[in-house]
Amino acid sequence: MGLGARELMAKRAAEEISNGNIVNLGIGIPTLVSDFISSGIHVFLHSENGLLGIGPKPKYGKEDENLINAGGFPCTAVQGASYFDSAESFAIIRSGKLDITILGALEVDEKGNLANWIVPGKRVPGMGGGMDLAENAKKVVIVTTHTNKDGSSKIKKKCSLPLTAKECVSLIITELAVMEVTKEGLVLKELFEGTTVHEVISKTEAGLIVSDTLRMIRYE
Amino acid sequence: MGLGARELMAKRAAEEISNGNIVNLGIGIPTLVSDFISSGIHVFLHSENGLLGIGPKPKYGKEDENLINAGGFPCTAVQGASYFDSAESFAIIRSGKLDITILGALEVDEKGNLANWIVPGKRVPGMGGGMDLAENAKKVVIVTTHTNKDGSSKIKKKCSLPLTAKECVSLIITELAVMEVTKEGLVLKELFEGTTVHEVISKTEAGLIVSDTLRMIRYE
Amino acid sequence: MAIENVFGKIKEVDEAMTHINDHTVLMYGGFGGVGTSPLLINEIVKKNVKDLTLIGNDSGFPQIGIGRVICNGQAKKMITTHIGSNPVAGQLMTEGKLEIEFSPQGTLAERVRAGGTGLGGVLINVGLGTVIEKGKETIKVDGKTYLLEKPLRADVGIIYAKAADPFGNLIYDKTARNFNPLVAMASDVTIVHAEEIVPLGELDPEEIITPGVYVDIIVTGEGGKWKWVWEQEN
Amino acid sequence: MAIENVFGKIKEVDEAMTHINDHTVLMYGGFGGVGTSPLLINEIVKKNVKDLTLIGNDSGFPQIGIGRVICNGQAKKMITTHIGSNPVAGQLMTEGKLEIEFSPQGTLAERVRAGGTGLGGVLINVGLGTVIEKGKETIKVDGKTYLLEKPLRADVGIIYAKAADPFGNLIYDKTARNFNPLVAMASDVTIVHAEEIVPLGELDPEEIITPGVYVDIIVTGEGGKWKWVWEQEN
Repeated sequence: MGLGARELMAKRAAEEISNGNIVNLGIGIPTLVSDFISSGIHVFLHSENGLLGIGPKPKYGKEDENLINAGGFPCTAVQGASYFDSAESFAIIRSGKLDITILGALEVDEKGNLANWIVPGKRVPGMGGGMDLAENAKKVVIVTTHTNKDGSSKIKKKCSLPLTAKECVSLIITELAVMEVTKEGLVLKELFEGTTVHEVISKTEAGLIVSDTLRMIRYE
Repeated sequence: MGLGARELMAKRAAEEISNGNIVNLGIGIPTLVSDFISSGIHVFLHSENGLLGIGPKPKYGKEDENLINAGGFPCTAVQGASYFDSAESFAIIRSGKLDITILGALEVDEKGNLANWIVPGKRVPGMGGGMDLAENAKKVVIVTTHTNKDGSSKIKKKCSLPLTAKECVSLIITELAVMEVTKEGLVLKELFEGTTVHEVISKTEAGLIVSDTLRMIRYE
Repeated sequence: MAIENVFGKIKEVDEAMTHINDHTVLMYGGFGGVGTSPLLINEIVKKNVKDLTLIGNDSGFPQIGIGRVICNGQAKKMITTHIGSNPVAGQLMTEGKLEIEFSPQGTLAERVRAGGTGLGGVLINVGLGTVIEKGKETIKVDGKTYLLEKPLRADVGIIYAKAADPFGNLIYDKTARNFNPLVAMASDVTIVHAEEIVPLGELDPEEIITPGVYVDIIVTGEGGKWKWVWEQEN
Repeated sequence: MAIENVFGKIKEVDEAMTHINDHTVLMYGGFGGVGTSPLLINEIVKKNVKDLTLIGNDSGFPQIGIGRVICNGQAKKMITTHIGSNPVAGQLMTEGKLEIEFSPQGTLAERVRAGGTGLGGVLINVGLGTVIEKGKETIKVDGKTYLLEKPLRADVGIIYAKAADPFGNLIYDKTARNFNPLVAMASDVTIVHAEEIVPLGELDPEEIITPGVYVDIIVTGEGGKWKWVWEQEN
């Protein structure tokens, strides 16, 4: 059985993670990334609520109500994990010790601006730790569907929703493509199997520079 | 055998300490205060280097090189003591949780200004934690000899040495008298046995208001 | 071993609750309800005090954590980072019945720490170029721009701890620590609900997270326990 | 149980010392030498690097702690709170050979913490109306005046810990903790001298003071131990 679009995006995002990395995964598709991190590397997953070293989901009936990930679900802690308060938790992010964060988006634009916390008048949940992560993680990877349900592009020339952080995104992974934010603009670097450059461009509001080394992503 | 002048001052200073108080004692005469704290009350002594709950001096040969008071000498920790880092140690002071600090002085004046950290060109050790303590302890008690070796008064109209903190002192205890800093000025409240109002006034540069309730301190 | 209440901090819940009244500015530990005291939340709902200003990480869930107080209509204002898990909070905000001030999570943590450690403010880059800038002073330090974030303090803080000794030294349990040690420092009256009260000297001085100097009242007891969302799903 | 060096952080002292060179800005843990690594101080003296900028609580004693580095003429500048226990430091200052910037102790701690936690600065009331104001911006917040104190960071930080695991999680010993956890956060390269290296998972996650994320290099070993002043007096 092949992977669904969400899993394909998560699997591709996981390739951004290297040995020894400190990683924070947002809720939604980013949470799936942990299933695809190579078992050959040592990675510490950071949870905003005060844990460095999230482990696998506990077995049914073995949940600990005081050991919960930032998404609100029971987790475990790996060997070498540590607990700390919320100030220390965000100190790790703000001081640049977080190598990579993988987040969702409402909109992301050519300059790497990110909007993912509010739709004024409609959906006002608050930013939680999102602004801290977007502003101060060393590398911000966005995993998002390429378009909204109405077909409009989430990859914009300029974000129209209130920003989470300015010029913070490095890489955008959608179900169609992988795009890198560069000084020259958004570079289309990889296509998922089954799509074409033409389709990606037609579904993208932002300008796209097609990379000389454009490659097709094939997962068996 | 009667107490010496240093011990008398320390004993009087100890009377300022109440049950449940968090107390920081400076080096010199203030250190002696701990010997005179009533055994009937529970007091936590704070040490700048990261200990709340200094205990008695350890027995000879039982010293622990990693358990040291802020003066650099081995100490012990009482039941209920805690260790913390230097930021947390000074947070306790700055947040107003330190009920009382007892410090020495080079000069103190009518307004409660304190100078006790530097004699420019002569003695420049640095302020250590003195400025934090003087500025932010709830009550600052000064224990000092009334005069310098040359007979000049340490209780000044206006401090001439660089200040440690402005208008911070509540009470001054010397080998002659106890003086309170009030909005009206320095109030002479108590005399140690063997001295007179006249002697205190003659040895004090600052103006003194003699309290209506002036009392003589008598320790058997 | 009997607990000696030598500092007078161990009290009945009723006595602790006299500090929480209409208009109290209340800070609470907890993250999605984890690390929020069920006992104290239950008492606050029972006492039904009104016009509270709440300061804490999030609005919990409708039946979990501070969410119970919000759903009971007891808050007029919140300073928080996220209300997405409690639709009632969003509804009250939309209806103009609950004023919400959003602060990024790390910024909220530092603001509470600043209040608790006697700082006049902290300079933070999070929120630059966003609506979070609004109404805030920007300050340049060595060529970099920051927002001046002001300290937060509360009249009363409610804390959930794994164990307390009679002086109020506290240890926490795993991710139930979160905002609790910060709230403990930043409240004029800090009320701790400890799962267990242990004799003085039983907590390892190296392990103590909150020194007792920050704790005013210690209570213990069952009551108010909620069912977690993940329990309901199972 | 064998220690697996899975993160590559456990190194020989010689390799660690390649990071400390002429002109290095060096931060050190310790208070009167307690909590300063004898091993790393000894290596710095042996390597005899020059023109160091030193940031730490105090100047130690002539034969104890950072004092050994100062007495060996290796420092051009210090940011510290107290040099009274090391007459050589005062003498070098008077002779113009050592520049000293004094910072109140709590302020120094917060400046190092600010550097380590990515704050642009902190507002502190300590030093108002004193010479400490000199050259500093004053900022009013809600009617109260504070000094803007800038963050401090270093090229290299040297830490003394009771135990480290291979990820660099650290615990400390009693009052030897002091500035160490702050220095660990605020240094580009953090070198830990651990009394003991233990397997991953052996340190209780609740007890860890410095998460390994802040640690780059872990060394262990004897050497350089000094005699304390109180030992000399006995």
